[in-house]
Amino acid sequence: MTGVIGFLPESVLAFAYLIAGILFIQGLRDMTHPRTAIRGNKISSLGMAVAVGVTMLWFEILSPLVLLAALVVGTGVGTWLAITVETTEMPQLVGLFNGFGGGASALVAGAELIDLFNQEGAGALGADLTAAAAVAGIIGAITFWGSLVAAGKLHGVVNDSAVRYTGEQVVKAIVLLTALAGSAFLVVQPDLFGAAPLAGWIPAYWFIVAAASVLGVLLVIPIGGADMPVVVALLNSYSGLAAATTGFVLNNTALIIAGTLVGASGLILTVIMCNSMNRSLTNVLFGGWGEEAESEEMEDIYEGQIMSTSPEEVEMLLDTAQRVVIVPGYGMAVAQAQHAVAELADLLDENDVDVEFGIHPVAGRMPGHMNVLLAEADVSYERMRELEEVNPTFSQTDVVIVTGANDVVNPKANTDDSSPIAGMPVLNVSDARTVIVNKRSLSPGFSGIPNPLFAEDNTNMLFGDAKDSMQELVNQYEENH
Amino acid sequence: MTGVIGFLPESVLAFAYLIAGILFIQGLRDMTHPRTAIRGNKISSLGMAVAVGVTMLWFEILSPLVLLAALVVGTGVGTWLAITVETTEMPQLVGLFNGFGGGASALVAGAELIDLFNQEGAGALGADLTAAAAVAGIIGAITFWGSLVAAGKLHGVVNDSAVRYTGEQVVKAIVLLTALAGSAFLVVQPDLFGAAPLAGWIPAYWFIVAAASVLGVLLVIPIGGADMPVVVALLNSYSGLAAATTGFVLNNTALIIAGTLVGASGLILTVIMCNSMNRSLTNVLFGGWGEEAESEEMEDIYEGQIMSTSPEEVEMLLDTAQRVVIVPGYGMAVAQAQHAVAELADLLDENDVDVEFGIHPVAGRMPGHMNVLLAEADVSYERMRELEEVNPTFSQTDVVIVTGANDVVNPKANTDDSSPIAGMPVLNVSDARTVIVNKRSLSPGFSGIPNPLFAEDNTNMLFGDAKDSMQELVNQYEENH
Amino acid sequence: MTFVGNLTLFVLSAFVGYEIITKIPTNLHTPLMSGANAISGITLLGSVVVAGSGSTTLATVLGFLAVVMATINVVGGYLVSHKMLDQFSQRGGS
Amino acid sequence: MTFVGNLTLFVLSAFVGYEIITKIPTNLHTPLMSGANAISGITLLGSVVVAGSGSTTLATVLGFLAVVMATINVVGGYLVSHKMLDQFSQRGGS
Ligand SMILES: NC(=O)c1ccc[n+]([C@@H]2O[C@H](COP(=O)([O-])OP(=O)(O)OC[C@H]3O[C@@H](n4cnc5c(N)ncnc54)[C@H](OP(=O)(O)O)[C@@H]3O)[C@@H](O)[C@H]2O)c1
Ligand SMILES: NC(=O)c1ccc[n+]([C@@H]2O[C@H](COP(=O)([O-])OP(=O)(O)OC[C@H]3O[C@@H](n4cnc5c(N)ncnc54)[C@H](OP(=O)(O)O)[C@@H]3O)[C@@H](O)[C@H]2O)c1
Repeated sequence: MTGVIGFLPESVLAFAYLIAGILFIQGLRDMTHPRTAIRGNKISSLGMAVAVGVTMLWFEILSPLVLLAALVVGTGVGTWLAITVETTEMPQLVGLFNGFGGGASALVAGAELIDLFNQEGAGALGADLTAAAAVAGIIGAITFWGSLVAAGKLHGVVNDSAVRYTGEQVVKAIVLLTALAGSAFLVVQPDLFGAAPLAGWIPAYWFIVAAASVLGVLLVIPIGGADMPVVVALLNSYSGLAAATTGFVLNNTALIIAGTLVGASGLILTVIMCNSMNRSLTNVLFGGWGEEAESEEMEDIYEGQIMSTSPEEVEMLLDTAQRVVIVPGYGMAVAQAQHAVAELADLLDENDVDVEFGIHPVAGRMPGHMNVLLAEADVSYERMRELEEVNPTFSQTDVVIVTGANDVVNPKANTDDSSPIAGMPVLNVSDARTVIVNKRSLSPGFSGIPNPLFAEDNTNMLFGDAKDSMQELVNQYEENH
Repeated sequence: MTGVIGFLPESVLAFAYLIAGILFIQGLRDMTHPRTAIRGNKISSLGMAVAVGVTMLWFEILSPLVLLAALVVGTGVGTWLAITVETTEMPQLVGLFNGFGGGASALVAGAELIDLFNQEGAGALGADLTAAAAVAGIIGAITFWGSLVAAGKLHGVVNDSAVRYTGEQVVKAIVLLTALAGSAFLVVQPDLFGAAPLAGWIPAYWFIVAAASVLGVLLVIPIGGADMPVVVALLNSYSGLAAATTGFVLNNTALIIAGTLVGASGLILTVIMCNSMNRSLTNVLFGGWGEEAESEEMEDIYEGQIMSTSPEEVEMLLDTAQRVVIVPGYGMAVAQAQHAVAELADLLDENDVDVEFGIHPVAGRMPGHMNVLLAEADVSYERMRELEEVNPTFSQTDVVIVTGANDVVNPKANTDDSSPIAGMPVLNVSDARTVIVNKRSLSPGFSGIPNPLFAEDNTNMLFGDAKDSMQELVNQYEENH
Repeated sequence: MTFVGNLTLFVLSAFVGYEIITKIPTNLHTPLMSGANAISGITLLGSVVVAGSGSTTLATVLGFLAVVMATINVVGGYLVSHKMLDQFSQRGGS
Repeated sequence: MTFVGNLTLFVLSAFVGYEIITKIPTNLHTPLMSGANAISGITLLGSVVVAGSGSTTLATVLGFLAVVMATINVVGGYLVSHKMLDQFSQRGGS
């Protein structure tokens, strides 16, 4: 049962997997700097190529055409999705890919069980194998369905509000217990339906997968759309840990190292996102907010306090400004306004205005979301300032243009201890002389709470779609300079 | 052949060693910050206690009294040395300890061979065992003797100049080859003198150790005293790698992890030291300088240009100064002047003078040497400034007091491309209004080259022992304030 | 390799991962997410073996689907990450 | 554990060591040197076994000497490191 180079000593395979592991680590190390990151990504993919290539040469491939076809189809679809995706759709695409990885784990564990059962009978399904298969099946199915729902919410094809119902936690617990009971059966008696015609399909395993699939949907449905990046990062971490677990069973170094690295990465990103929102992971997963936008309160705050402005007026303000800070948010991503914003910044710069971007760590829907969008629009790296850097400079700033951002500039985080975003560090834009807030309406941002910034004396609202408004501003500015 | 808990499954021992490894890593992680470093050191020593404790319980101890006696003696001597050492003598003590570690490796490998030979005959000495023993013996003996010579040079009991002779490299190569030839014999025919009465001593092994001992001395003798810290760090790295090698043979996780960590630490410290001196490792090990202090050139530079001053005059300068920077060097360590220097800084601070320490990364004879000394003298962490921080501030500084430093303030590094310290970053003290240089004479520092700083117009020499001069300065200042 | 041996690999990899990933700056977190996602497609190793050697039709079909999905994950993940990073490196260079 | 298994441990430990040690600031390098030195006394494990179980007098004597030397290295190294760090932490606290 050996492949082309399968006659070599076992240690050669282990060595190749070690090389792949080193390449993954080196790839991540290069990701610590924007200049080397692109090389790091290539090194990491080289590691994958080594691992997959050696595996194909090592093991006997009975049906090479099937394998080749699958690889070609997968590569084709993956490439097509990656090439055609809009930068604003990346969050959901990453979620979708993650789901596919989980789905593959669940399918392959099942196929392995079926294969062994049919070749060597139920006796071949030892407890360690079936236990590992159950873990792979549960985590894989949760990852697949959870990621699909998350991607759907991010893409707007699934209701993206937090769907809550009474007894929610109980329902989830029951489904989880069902999956675990199925796993116990699989481990104790893999040929549960030994005599039935479909015994060769290992029904106990698919029962587990079905239960876990339901669980995956149930877990993610109640979480609000804006928390999806946290969910995707966490599911990514799970799928890494599932790979590492499989590595334990197969004694496969590459799986252990790569899986653990992914597990660590997903977990760290999850924790970083939760921290920058000043929320606990439990709160994100089990107790989202978003349902309580009390409209009376909003009217109280906004009533008679809102001043709206026009692109012409903003242009005049910019005309006399020495220093301008642009604060982008989720709305810029939705409206795809990054190119217009970048053009505006360039124009200002040409006319000797000191212009910078103030980037909040959780602006948008993924960590670093704004950086990716602005980089796409050719904004130079040095012009993007992080929260700690830009906050002290607002008092020397003439005009702040907030475009499509809301929660990240909400002063309630500092002033109101009972608000759901209390304690989250925000950009203190109202320290500036004039604040222009560009959004389509007075509706709240992700957290669902009103924003007193809009009612402040030095704030002017520029209502409209971010892309249209920014483009209009660019046109006005160009006309007059 | 098992000890108290030796009946447990093998995996328990491996697990204990993994715990020890984790403790070592966590200990090092805590060393990344001064606040947690002391805890890190404790965690690391806990790891050692776990590893040694479990080992003692696991293996059969035929002569517990011998073992206990050895542990007691070792602990006693180690504690006594650590308690009685002066802070200035730390470099040589670290070197000495390192040597003992190497010596232990060499002895234990020999004892192991003798033991096996006497119990099970020459057949028990397989090639992997003898090869590992040879590696341990060679590295261990080199580390032992090399560290002893290095410690001796640092302590001043061994001639600390660079002892060079023609054919030096050839001699070393021959000795190395002799040791390697002995190793080959040991591996091929461990019972080389099978019939001789002393066969049980494994003479081939001790032959290797003897050759390696000679090599250890020969390698370090030609290196100048001031390069000893580099040598100690490198030997430390070697001894770590030797431990890791032994771990490969014994399949011992604790040895592999701990040894590799030490290997990395020693190597990184070595590289950092070489870089801050702007020299290559090869240059340090095989081509030291220090022999070429051309006295004519010195006279040329210094002739009629040297202004000397007195503590009284310096006190008057300090009286009107707003900002003072103190630059300590190796001489402060030799003179143990750190307490007097710290007192001076405190006095200045009390009188509202802005006072800081400018610390060059290779001032003294070990990395961080000055920091350790000043910390001992209660100087606060915030007052010690690194090269990059302090250099731009010299132009706003009224008085710089250089005490016992020489090479680290030599402007030749910037101006003269042919000088041996060319390219080494130095403290540009002459940007300050007045520079006071305190040393005993005009003799050169470690690099052996003259220092044009002494002849500059704004430099005044305060000749004398660092401790005496600083104490005198403190007395003067106290009298007048 | 024993269980403890595998556990040791896991612990060491976790330390490596933690030390490296906490060093990655915020603005690279989205590409990191996508790149890590691609690495988690390492389960492709298992899929390849099953798809290529499946003895029953069912196992082969499942293996085929698994390889397709895992490959999409790997190829797509790396390409998306590359696409994002490419935009950064153009900025970095200028 | 196989040779490649050990090699994997070595490589991962080297990455861990590199990442952590390059983070340690210059002013802690002398205590680090002394602490790393103490860790290298891990060869004490070997010495303990030999000294305790030596079958010949010679092996026992050699083992005894090895334990003495390794213990000096370990105990002395940690204590010296502690002594230096203690002075830093007093500063850090104030
Ligand atoms: N980045 C992450 O990793 C991450 C992860 C999870 C959660 N979150 C959460 O997401 C939020 C991010 O804050 P944010 O300030 O960026 O966004 P936000 O608070 O969600 O607000 C976005 C605003 O953009 C406006 N908008 C939407 N479409 C627009 C369009 N086409 N043109 C102009 N404006 C448009 C919306 O107002 P209108 O409808 O009135 O236009 C909305 O108020 C935070 O609450 C954060 O905790 C972030
Ligand atoms: N730190 C490290 O890790 C390390 C490692 C290896 C090599 N090094 C090398 O060591 C050198 C360090 O530079 P450095 O400026 O600190 O030292 P240095 O260049 O060696 O000069 C020390 C000066 O101190 C004076 N001195 C000696 N005893 C004294 C006493 N009791 N009172 C007052 N002055 C005394 C000496 O002059 P008098 O004899 O005239 O008094 C000597 O010129 C560099 O060349 C560096 O490359 C450092």
